[in-house]
Amino acid sequence: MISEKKPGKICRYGMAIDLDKCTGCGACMIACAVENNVPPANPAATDLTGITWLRVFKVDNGEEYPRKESVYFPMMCQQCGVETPCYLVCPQQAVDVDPSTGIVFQMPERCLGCRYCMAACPYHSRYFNWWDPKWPAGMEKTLNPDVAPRMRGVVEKCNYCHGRWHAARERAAQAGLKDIIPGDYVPACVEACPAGAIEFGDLNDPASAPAQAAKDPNSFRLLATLGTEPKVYYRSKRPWAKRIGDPSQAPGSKETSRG
Amino acid sequence: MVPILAGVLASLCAGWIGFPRVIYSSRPQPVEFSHPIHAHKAGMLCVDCHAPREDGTYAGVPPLSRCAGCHTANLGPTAAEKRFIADYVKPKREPEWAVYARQPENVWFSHTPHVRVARLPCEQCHGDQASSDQPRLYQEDRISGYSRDIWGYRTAGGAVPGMKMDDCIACHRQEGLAHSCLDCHK
Amino acid sequence: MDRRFIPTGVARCSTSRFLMWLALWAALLAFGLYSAGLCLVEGLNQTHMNNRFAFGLWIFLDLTVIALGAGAFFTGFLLYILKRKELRGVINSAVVIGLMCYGGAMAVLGVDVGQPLRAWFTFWYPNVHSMLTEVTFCISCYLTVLLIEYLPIVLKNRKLRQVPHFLVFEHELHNLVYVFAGVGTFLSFFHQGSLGGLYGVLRGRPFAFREELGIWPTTFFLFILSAAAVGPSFILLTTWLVQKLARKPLVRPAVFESLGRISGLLLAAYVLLKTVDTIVWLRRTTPRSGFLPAQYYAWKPFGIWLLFVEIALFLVPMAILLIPKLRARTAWLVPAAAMACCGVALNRFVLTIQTLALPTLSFDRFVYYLPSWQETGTFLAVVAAGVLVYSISFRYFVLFPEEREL
Amino acid sequence: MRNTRRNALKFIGGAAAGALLTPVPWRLITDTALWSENWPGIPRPARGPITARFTHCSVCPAGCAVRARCVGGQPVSLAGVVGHPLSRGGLCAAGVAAHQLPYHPARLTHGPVEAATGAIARAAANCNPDAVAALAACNPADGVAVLDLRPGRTVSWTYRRAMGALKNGLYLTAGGVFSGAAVDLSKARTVLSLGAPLLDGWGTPGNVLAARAGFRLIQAEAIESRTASLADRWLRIRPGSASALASGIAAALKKGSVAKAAAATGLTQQQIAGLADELTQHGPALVLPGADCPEAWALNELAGASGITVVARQEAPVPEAWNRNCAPVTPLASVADGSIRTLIIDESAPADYIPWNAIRPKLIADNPVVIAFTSSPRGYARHSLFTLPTAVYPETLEDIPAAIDSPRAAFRLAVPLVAAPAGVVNPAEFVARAAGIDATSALRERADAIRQAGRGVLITYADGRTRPVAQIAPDDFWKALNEGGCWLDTATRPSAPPHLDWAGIDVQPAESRRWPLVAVLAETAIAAAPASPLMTKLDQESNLRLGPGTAALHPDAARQCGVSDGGRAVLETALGTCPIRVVVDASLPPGVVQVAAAPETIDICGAGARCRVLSL
Repeated sequence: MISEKKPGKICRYGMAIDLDKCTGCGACMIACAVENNVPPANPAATDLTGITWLRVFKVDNGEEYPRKESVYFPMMCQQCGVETPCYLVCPQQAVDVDPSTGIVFQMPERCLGCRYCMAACPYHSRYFNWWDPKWPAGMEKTLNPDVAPRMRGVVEKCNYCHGRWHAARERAAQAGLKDIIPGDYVPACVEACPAGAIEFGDLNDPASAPAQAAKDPNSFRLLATLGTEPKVYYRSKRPWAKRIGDPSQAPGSKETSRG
Repeated sequence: MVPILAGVLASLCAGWIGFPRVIYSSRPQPVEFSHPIHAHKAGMLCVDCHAPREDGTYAGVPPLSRCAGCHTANLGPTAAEKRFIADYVKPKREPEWAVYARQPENVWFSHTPHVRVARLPCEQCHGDQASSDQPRLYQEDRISGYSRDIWGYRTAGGAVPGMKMDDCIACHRQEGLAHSCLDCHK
Repeated sequence: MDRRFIPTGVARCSTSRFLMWLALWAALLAFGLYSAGLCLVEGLNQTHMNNRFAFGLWIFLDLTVIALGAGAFFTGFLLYILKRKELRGVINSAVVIGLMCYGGAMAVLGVDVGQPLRAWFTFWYPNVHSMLTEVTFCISCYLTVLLIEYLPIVLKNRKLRQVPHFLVFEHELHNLVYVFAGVGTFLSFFHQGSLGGLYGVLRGRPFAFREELGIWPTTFFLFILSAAAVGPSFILLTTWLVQKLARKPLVRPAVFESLGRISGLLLAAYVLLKTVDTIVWLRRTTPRSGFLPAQYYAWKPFGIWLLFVEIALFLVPMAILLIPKLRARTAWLVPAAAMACCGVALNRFVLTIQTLALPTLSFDRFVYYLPSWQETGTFLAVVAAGVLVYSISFRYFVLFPEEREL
Repeated sequence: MRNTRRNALKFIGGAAAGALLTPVPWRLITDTALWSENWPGIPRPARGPITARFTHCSVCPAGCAVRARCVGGQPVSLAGVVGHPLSRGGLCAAGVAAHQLPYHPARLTHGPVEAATGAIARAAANCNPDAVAALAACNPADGVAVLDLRPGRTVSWTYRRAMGALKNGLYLTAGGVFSGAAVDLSKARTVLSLGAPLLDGWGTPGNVLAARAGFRLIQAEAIESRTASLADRWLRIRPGSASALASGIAAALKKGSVAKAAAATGLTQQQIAGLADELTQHGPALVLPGADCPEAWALNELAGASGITVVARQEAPVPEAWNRNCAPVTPLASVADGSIRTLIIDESAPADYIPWNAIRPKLIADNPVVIAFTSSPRGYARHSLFTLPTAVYPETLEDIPAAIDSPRAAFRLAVPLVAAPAGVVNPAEFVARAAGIDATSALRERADAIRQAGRGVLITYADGRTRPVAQIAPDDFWKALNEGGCWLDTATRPSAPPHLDWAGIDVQPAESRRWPLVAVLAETAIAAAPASPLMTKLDQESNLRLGPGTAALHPDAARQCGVSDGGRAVLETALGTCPIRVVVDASLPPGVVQVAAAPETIDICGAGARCRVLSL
């Protein structure tokens, strides 16, 4: 970061995701790709080489019918608050954490594509551009001017739709304000979710949904035991679903089914 | 010893005098536009042509329609104007202006906070254009493709303040506005 | 016809045979360069790496060759700093091997990154928290040192010695060799360590994450030790191999003896510390991060057997190398050295590949990875280049000063 | 200084050393690094004034309200309209990226018009109406028909008027049990879905989700579909036994025997009886039939849902004049075989795809003329003689009638956000001119008729206001509809839907050796039209959905068929074959192959068809 001096409001943006509400429709994934100028898949791409800043998994309790239960699990960068693994390992400061928003950001133009950050990320929520980005002829007209398209050979990931943060700041400036108008900055997935399963807000504001979720006994964070203070809270009333975030479940020896 | 020194000298000359000339490709602006004539003779203000949108964002280089508003026919005797009318106004062809200050794609810049909130005068970043009787050559780095104003050595005589990242950071630091790279990068 | 260049007093095979030998490896090199070119031009989609296996064969190669190449600095350290004169017989050879290993590693890293044109950013905008920054700085510095150490060997060539300036220069360099050895040792210790740290700091990958001593994870020190231990073994191995190929003794048996003993002693130290570290890791570090040690070995083919094989690959050679009777016999010595080298290779493999293969999330799945032919080709290019340079050096320069007397 | 080799070398050495003291090397490595920021192939997003525009999504019959973020007039992202009474601010995955449809690589922009076949070809090329009229009139014995996949639109009325004007013109719809009926989910307390994708794009997604909290959902289905996994209770029945279950429930409601049904479905008699009880005791109930058991719709009548949760579909008022001399609505099924010579299929507004084998018999045997209006090569374009390219959302101006889950009539417009490419044909204009009627201002006339009726309210999105229509001037009404507004009828007293006779149900034939598997169509919501290329995020770059051309099998079934994950294979039914890519999925029952719904697959396997998978 450039300076420790932090004028204006200090936020810690986070998310609260209600697994009991998510229907796995995938609107959030598409909205995310549209918002952030993520290109359609290369014909050769798979779910291991594609780019999905936000990915919805289907997770079940490993039981058989009729006891079988499933939830849909939206996964994006968990925006680790301390000991941010990717931020610490990047050799040339291509990953930055904004002290005024807590957002972990990848700067593609600085990235040399060593992928050390991907090895460091426990959530596999960083994606590498294995191919040159390509849009069908004419479709580049629909690109979002607030987000810079990436080039081949760099890493990218969810940054809470940082372009929208910029836009919100500009709108604040129109009103002559220095700080973003609360509620004016909302990531695309939150806006797109027809079930209202994803909520977004400032963890420093006790009234915000994530701050509430942080206190909710039904909510958990992924791999919280690693001590990286992720800022995405998941919530479910199903007891087995609450254990999804617990790494000791990790062998997941059950044969994973298609989402 | 002599040949060695000769070699050093040769590359010093080439590197410091020749190279800066070679690395940039230059091209003139399509129209010999004179700010002073418009500013002083016609007594116009910057915002008369470079008007921001109502939301404060910069509307870009004024379109031909803005010029054609007055320049329906020759207003003056100059050959430049004759050419302008003939080449652009009559055939309704937009002049392909080269923008000195065009930032790289990964820079998120908005005039709104700088003009509305910080109340910076245009000159602070763009320099005193009103006195430039002849538009400067537009110089572009041959390899990186960036304008000389935003990337490279100071332009001739430093008449124009730089618009490089360092210049932005310097001001933001001074104002205590600098958080991180994310302030301006997208 | 190249007799004029071959050092006096040594016999070398005929030019034609030598050229045939070169052609063989040159072909392999060409294929490898083509593969590497594909990866650079078409992009890394040419490999079978993916978002889960962000690193693959190449990183494993880098870590391994650099561990093996440690023989260069460590022999130098023993010879010039600890004054173990008997090692003078292999020092030149060690330097060349080191140069090859480090050069190869750097070259592969250049292909491995997605935007090689920006690789130098690391020097300009370094992130001091990152182990990779440390690695990049140290390796590139040490590579320069190796080049400087390699220079006198080249300049000693019969033909080049005729240029008076070169002779003087070579002599000056030779006086400075202690300095370089010192610097090289320091740098090497440091980056062998940071290579270990590379994975030891990965808090998000509990399989690799280790407790910290000072500001460094334990793998930092373990890597230094394992590299120092295996380096001499590798020198031993290569020297023996060259002897076989050249069909004549190149060094005194005492050299093997001494290399073996050093290797054995250090292996012992390594095994001891590694054991302690493994216990701390399984009993303390892992539970703290919320994982169960059992998970690490729940996924086939990476069963617990891998751990035992790794232990065996260090224990057995250690035993052999520490027992003078066995050590004295080549039939025991060489296989032991080979095992030690395999051991360090496996250790690097486990830390790189297995770490990435293991899922961290409860709904995660185990991912398989097999390198593509382009990856393998690039890998082979490094080997081929190494053999080529070594062969040429062996033919025209004095890699084994004692060769004449034997 | 003598010009010797040594001096030359010295000079070069000096030059090399000197170069390091100049900016040259440093500037070059920096520039090349910067070049990698904008090397060829990286697109530059256009900049411009950012505005919000409103429209309605016409990708499916739901017609969700859309707020488009436009840059210089070009939509760059879509979102729902928060608080909308029908779509509740929701958009589905396909709708969110629908602004990219005009740039779909597979889109038809100039149709493969067959020049050889004289008149109609010219008609297609320059939209010359006389040709079609002549063609229709040429042989009084044979008819010309329009097949409308999305009835109830103003365009539909244009077709009816045109066909009425033409000699023996026919206006055809898919028909089916849903036609003329609507459901009111807000009133339902218990919903029994026999494999209907209720929570996976059925009806208006936003509306279904909003009502979800109010009812208990029981999903009877062979596979754990998205809806099944989200339902309050999932009853796993035998593949293809939904009809049997329906008949069982019917029997139970009539206090008959359910033994036969129990045997067929694999459920216990108690379970089936229990379902019947739930429908009657925890009412109001609603039964939603899946594609393979439409007749189960009649259960609603038995369960006393008629007039409460199941009502007659309301339609917005139409000008009086239109009702005079307009062709009646004829269900496709009721047309005599071999009676249509010229068939015009309007596929421009995608809806449920009718398998070709249901259409072909209705055409005369030898060289019938089929004209398809579509933007996709995947649908009827494969069967038509002439394919006329049409505009796609968001290029079109058309209205969207109330969806099946809206008991109130509604009128909303999909307005053009981008210009249609040259060479596309407007189906309504084409048909109208062919019939010699004028329908250019049909939409406006309809709007005026609605305004005149004076019922209902106008909701405007920009200001979020709701006003009675009666207070609005006709011009303002029309303007509001075009700038983002929706007319909603006042809640009229719900009338019962058309009575549906209980048909005796034939239980699926027992397993046959030849056809060991039952085909279950998946992803039916977005099957009709090609969706944005970005949908690869859902099927190719993740495994959230079944991608086009793929079929999922249980590992055992795959082993029996000799196919493996990711392998190529052929799906064969009694009706034909189509190539598929195999996905192995342990969560499926062994007897099922889950096929991604698409015209190609729907053509060969209707719902619950028996099939087999052959490896290549």
